[in-house]
Amino acid sequence: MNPLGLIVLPVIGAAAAALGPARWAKWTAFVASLAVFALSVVVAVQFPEWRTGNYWPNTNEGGALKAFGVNMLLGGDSVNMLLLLLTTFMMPLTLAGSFTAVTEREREYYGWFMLLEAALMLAFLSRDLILFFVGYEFTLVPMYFLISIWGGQQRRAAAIKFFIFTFMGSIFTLAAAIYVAARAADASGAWDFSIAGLTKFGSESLSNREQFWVFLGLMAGFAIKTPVFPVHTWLPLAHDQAPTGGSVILAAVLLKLGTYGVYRLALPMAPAGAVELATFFGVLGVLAILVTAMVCWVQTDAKKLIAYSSVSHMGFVVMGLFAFNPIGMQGSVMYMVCHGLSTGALFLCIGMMYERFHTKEMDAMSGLARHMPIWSTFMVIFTLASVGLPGLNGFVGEFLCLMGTFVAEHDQPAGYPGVMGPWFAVVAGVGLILGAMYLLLLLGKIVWGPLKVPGAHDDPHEHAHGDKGHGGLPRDLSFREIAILVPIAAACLGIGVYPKIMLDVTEPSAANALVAFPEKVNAWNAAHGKTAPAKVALQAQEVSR
Amino acid sequence: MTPLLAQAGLTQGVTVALVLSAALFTIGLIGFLVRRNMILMFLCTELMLQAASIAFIAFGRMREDTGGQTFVIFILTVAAAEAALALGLVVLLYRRRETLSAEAWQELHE
Amino acid sequence: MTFAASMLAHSLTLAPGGGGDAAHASLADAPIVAATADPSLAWMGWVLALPAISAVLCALCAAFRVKNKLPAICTVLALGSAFALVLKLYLARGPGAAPVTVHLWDWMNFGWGGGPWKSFQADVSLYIDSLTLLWMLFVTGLGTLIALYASEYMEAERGPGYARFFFGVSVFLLAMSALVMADNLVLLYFGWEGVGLASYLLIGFYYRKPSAVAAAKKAFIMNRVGDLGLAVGIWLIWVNYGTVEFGALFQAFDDAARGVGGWDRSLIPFCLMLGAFGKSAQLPLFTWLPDAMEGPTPVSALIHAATMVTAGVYLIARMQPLFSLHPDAMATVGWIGALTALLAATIGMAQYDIKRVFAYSTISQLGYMFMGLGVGTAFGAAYHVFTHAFFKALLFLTAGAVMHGFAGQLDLRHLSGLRRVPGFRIVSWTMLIGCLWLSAFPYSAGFFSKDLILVQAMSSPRFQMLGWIGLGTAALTAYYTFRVWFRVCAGPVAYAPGDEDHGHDDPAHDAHGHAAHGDDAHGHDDHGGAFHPHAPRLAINSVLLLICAGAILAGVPGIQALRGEQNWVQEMVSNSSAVRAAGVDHVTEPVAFGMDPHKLVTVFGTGACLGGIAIALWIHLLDRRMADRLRTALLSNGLTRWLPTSMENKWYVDELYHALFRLPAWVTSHLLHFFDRHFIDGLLVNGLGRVPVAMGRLFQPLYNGALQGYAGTMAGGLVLVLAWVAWKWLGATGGAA
Amino acid sequence: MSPTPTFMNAPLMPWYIAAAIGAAGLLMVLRPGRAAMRRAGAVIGLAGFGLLLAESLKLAGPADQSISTPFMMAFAAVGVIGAVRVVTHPRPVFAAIYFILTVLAAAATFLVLDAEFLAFALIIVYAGAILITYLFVLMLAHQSPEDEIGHIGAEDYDRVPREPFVAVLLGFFLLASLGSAIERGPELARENAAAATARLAERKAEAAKSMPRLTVALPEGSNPSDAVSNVQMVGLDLVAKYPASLELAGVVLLMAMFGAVVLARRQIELGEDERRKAAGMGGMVLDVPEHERGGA
Repeated sequence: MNPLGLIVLPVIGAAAAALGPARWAKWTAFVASLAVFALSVVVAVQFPEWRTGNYWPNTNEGGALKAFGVNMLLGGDSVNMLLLLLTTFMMPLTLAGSFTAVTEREREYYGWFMLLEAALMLAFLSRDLILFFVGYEFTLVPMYFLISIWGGQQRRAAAIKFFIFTFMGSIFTLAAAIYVAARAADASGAWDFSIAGLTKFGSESLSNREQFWVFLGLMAGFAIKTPVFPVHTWLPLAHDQAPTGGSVILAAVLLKLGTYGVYRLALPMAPAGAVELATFFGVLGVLAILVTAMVCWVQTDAKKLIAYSSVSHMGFVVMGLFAFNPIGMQGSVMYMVCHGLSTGALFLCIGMMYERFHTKEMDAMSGLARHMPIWSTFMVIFTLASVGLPGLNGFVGEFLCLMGTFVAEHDQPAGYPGVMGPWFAVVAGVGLILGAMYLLLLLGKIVWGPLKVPGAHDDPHEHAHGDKGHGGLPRDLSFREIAILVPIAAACLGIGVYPKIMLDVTEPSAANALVAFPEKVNAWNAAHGKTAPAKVALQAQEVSR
Repeated sequence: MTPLLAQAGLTQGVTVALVLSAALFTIGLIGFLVRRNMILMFLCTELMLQAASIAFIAFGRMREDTGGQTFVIFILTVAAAEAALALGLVVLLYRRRETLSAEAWQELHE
Repeated sequence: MTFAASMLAHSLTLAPGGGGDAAHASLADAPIVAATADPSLAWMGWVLALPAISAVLCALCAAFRVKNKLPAICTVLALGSAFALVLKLYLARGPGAAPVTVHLWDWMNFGWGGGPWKSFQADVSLYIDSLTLLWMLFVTGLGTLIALYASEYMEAERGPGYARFFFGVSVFLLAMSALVMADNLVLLYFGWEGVGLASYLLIGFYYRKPSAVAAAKKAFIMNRVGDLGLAVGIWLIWVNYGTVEFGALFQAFDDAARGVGGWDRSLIPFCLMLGAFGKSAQLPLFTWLPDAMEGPTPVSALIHAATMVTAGVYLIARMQPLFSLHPDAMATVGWIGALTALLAATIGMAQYDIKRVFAYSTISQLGYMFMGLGVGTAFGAAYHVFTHAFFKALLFLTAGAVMHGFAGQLDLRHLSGLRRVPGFRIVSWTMLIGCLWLSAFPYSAGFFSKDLILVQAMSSPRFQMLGWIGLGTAALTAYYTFRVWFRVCAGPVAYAPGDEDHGHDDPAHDAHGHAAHGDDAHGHDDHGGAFHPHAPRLAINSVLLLICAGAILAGVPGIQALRGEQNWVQEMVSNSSAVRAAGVDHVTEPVAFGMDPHKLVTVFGTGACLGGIAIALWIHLLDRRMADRLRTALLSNGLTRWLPTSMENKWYVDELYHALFRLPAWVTSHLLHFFDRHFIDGLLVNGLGRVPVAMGRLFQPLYNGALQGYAGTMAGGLVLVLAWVAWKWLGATGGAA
Repeated sequence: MSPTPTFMNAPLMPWYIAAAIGAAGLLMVLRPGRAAMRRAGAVIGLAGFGLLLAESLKLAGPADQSISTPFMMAFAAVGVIGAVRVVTHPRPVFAAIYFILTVLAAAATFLVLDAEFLAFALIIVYAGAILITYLFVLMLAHQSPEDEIGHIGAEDYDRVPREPFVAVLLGFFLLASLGSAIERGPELARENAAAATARLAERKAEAAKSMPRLTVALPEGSNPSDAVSNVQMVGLDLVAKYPASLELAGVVLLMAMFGAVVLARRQIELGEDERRKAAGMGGMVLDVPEHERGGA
């Protein structure tokens, strides 16, 4: 089974949607994305390396693009597969969610969407750095058009800011990657951009100083994409202005490109640099969690609130990644997937509401539980998933990320020392409280309270009579909309109840990503005077008893 | 100490040709910048093409390679084509504004 | 009266049994029996599954707009079956069996080597010992009864709201069962937050009332503060002991008792404590519970009186092996409990809303339980939890019946003489039982359980102060409890209907009658004519009687304990992880006033109870205007004015938290928002974006459309490149040449 | 010599100075009016150029018998004078004629540099065809041969140079950099003259083999490759080495011809209605801005 089909099929879908008749475009794209999902499921079922952390297919055949060390190497390990499935799962739902929202220039809209999927597939499937970068950067183009054509009032500004901001960071990422490749080429005599090879070279052969700069360069792009706290300001704007489908994919998948990059490239390629900068990024993660959570709390626009909450949530992922232990690492991979589901679904919900009322102002509405009970039910479910309620998906990732941070001390006996430690986790843990504060504020303002429907003039009960709401949509969710949200809700609940299925498959991959770390962390800690392994000795003694 | 140019096999004649080429190119550039007449600006670019041709010939002579001369033929071709098109355009522009001054078309910069 | 009290004390102190002493001595460092895995008990998983199924069915009922009582039937059946299962297990095992674990399925379970510190194992598995069973028995039993009660109480909501209510109850039972039966701290955390969710959903049941929404949010967020403490505690435990499973932890604690611990080990109980205080509404985090009374009354009875709020007690009892290693933590628990008990009682004295009075009494009684844990009698605490569950549920259910009958009227100034109102006789008399039990009337179950705690406190010189606080609180408790009963049930018949406005989920329902806002809460209320109280019917009355019987029977173990016989509550506690605090110290030498602790508590406890009741009788029944006069007198005196003012305003704790936390957070958030928008985004990001624009402006004159400008730039660039290249060569080879 | 030369101690310092002198002279020539000043400028400029030549000769190798240095220098001087006049002459027609002078000088240097074919091709194509076109167009454009003041045919925009100082400064830097390049550039080649000569002989022999007819009349004992002329070499190069480029050049010329024809066609100004009719859009309203409608 060649995963190339996963890239080609969306491209074909894009072409079919863009070239076919306008009234078929959405169905073409929807069917194509369903086919991609089916194909990805087939690939996932055939994927033999779920429990090993190996890449599959693991050939070194160059394929058609063999030039300058760029190989058409496709494949992935279990984490790639998870993110791939997340993408293909969310894509048909997102497209179906756009059926009534997008009524003009449909062919372009759905064409761009399928191209976006192709680019994402390429990014998640490539085992070659340049290929990854091509996919990574190409996502910007469809997204740029999606925002700037189908967006809100300030769509131009938002699209430009999104494009330039993220692109600017990516330049440094590319530069750092090419530096590593060039050094590797110097050493071996031939260019080779394979991620595995460069990772091995980078972690083993680069000096600490080089790794520091390489890591900083790689993070420049990934941190902006993630986004990490001070470079996050493109996200609320882009989310706010993007059409619903764009927001969903942006939150669900595009942001994961950043953290995936950290996970797959930045950390393993420059471990010494990562260790050197872990405290810095840990502080940024804490700031992201707290500051943006507080900013969320004073938002008046529902979509902006969720956009800021994305920044806050991605802060947990960053913390988990920089914990340098399997707990945090697996927690952040979990959280990537789970955040994609719950926040994507929240954007879908807000979009459905927006289609009916044409406003996202929280003060304009209230008590919709009475007006739209089904919608409210889903809203509550996804909000609670986002809050991190145990039993739903958000909890596992959040808990493990924070726990990973907590145990990331220099002398902890898990075999994976870290540089952060309890204080980071405790301070970031305040984010749990703040998260509940702003998300319940959202619920309290929109879902609960006395009924107030935007656009209804005097009598709030006027609309209770008609079955039809605004824009030809039913008052509450239509069957199509319910069918979109139910699979996501089921996935949220499923992951929350049985996360083992994901923890098992991320385990070996996380171990691979961490292989260089204990040694580097110990070296760093020793250089910073943190050598007393008192607790380790003590606990070893207790274990032996 | 052997003169630097001599080390590379540059004889006096070739050196003079290269200096001429440099001077012509520079003068052509200056001419392009100081002239306002569109036709003369084109003429100055021709001057720069001349300079390039001389350099080609000189280096070809230095390396005893006729490739330089062959290239000059192509330069001639390009110059001829350019002259035909550019002059056509200039005439067109002149008919619109009744002047050859390049500044008459300054508002095109948007 | 004094004579009677001393007689009582005499008769009760005759036999503080020697057997108890022996049993206690053997308990002091009794090992915790290691748990064994018992896959044959996998059917206990149904205790979790049944509420889950019921929740799903209720959700389906809501989705399909079922208008009948199907959700209630599902829930009652499911909870009843769960109770039957628990009972079956209890009968099969008896109170003294060794703990077992039942693995259901893997949950958060992964590792990088295996063994402590090399793996993280938090599965959905059950740890069943007698403490679990004790809790499960009253959780599922009371859950079933209260669900039955609610099936009638919530009738007016039939439709989606009805299903939503029973969905919440089912979710609560699921989460509470998981909390109590969890075999690891993370599953406990699941239950911990799950009950918080159920509480959130049910407090906000009448979601059209902004106050209910606010109360729900407040409850969830304050619980989250505690949950953070619990989470930090869990992490600390893993860091220090390498596991979060109770079985392994208890062994590790035993080892640790001999070993040395770092400073962070002694922090663990304080973190767990924070969680417990949040859930059980103790001193720093208690203000959510009174507000939670916005929920329907069965919810108040079940969640906010009988079961959920005792989760904190359960946690500390469960982690007793850890707490017993840290005397400071134990003392903190005791002091917090005692202070909360006193503070809540003072507030409860000045409230007019019946449910709020009972809410503060709940906080106060929970304070007693924590005091019991702190002074070292998990048995007393657990027993108090047990008795309190019955009599407090009873009180809330009677309050609910009143509320139900009088259109939401709960102000004790507008209700009087209910025992003479037709149909309210059972309510009045069961309420009297509840009040007597709450005020620890001698020979009531509440008396025995409170007695155990106070005796333990008095026995230890360290905690004697707590004992006195507890006794003082007991007097206040008796006063405010009977203040309610004398006001509401006794005296001449007089009442005014409330203005109850239940939210309805059913849109068709409000399609016709919302012009007159809120009077259709009870469709049969005769709004135009005289108000007729709506007497409770079979379900409510039978549940009241059943729980009343339970409350009376709950005293049996207390009598046994007094007589030194082994009683089943003590047996159950002593066969659990709380074994080290399963007994009560019986110091026989006098500690104060020449009396040994037991006699001291009996005499003073009885006195406090009777004194409180007497004062209540005087100023709230015999001379009702006396209370107002007293209040006016206190208010008119500048020196005492603070007392009623503060008590009525709940000691301004809400305002204090607002000023200390919410307001600064609000201001900071706005500042940060401003900072984010205008400094980070505006100045840094957009500013950086303007740099190229500004540079463009700088060079713009070159691009004014004149051809030469462009050419000049081009040439300039060419020159720069050429110069750079030449300079490089000059630098590289010029020296050598 | 210092291993890390700075600008001041660079070996090219005299070259820079010479270039500066030349630039100053050119600047003086460029200023309109003040004939004396311009003459002085011409002298200074020429002196600068002479200095340039002298300086470069110091660096250069020995004189080559086949290239006459004095001739080269004379032609160079003529070419530069012509070029300067192209740049400075106020009357476009004269400027074009001076350009012919430069072309002639360049052709002469070609001759000296053994590129006979190119020398004549240059004269024929440049001076004969291209420059005549320029002159033709110039004359077409300039209908006023004389005005009252006496500046014959000189429009203002021809008389007043545009930003001469900046332009000359730029030119100076360019020349200075070019000097460095001339001096240093050949080092990259690192090829001595002998090797080049040998290669030429080899190529000539090859050419001789491929053109046996031409070697028939050679006197006995002479090397057939000596008879291979410059024209033959260039021709062989064109058809044997760069045939594709040759074809492309043809295409370029063809396209240029098309372009010229199209541009010329546009000069037939039609009225708006006629244009519409021609475009088959008789009834439509076109929103054409005023200045777009042609200068008729």
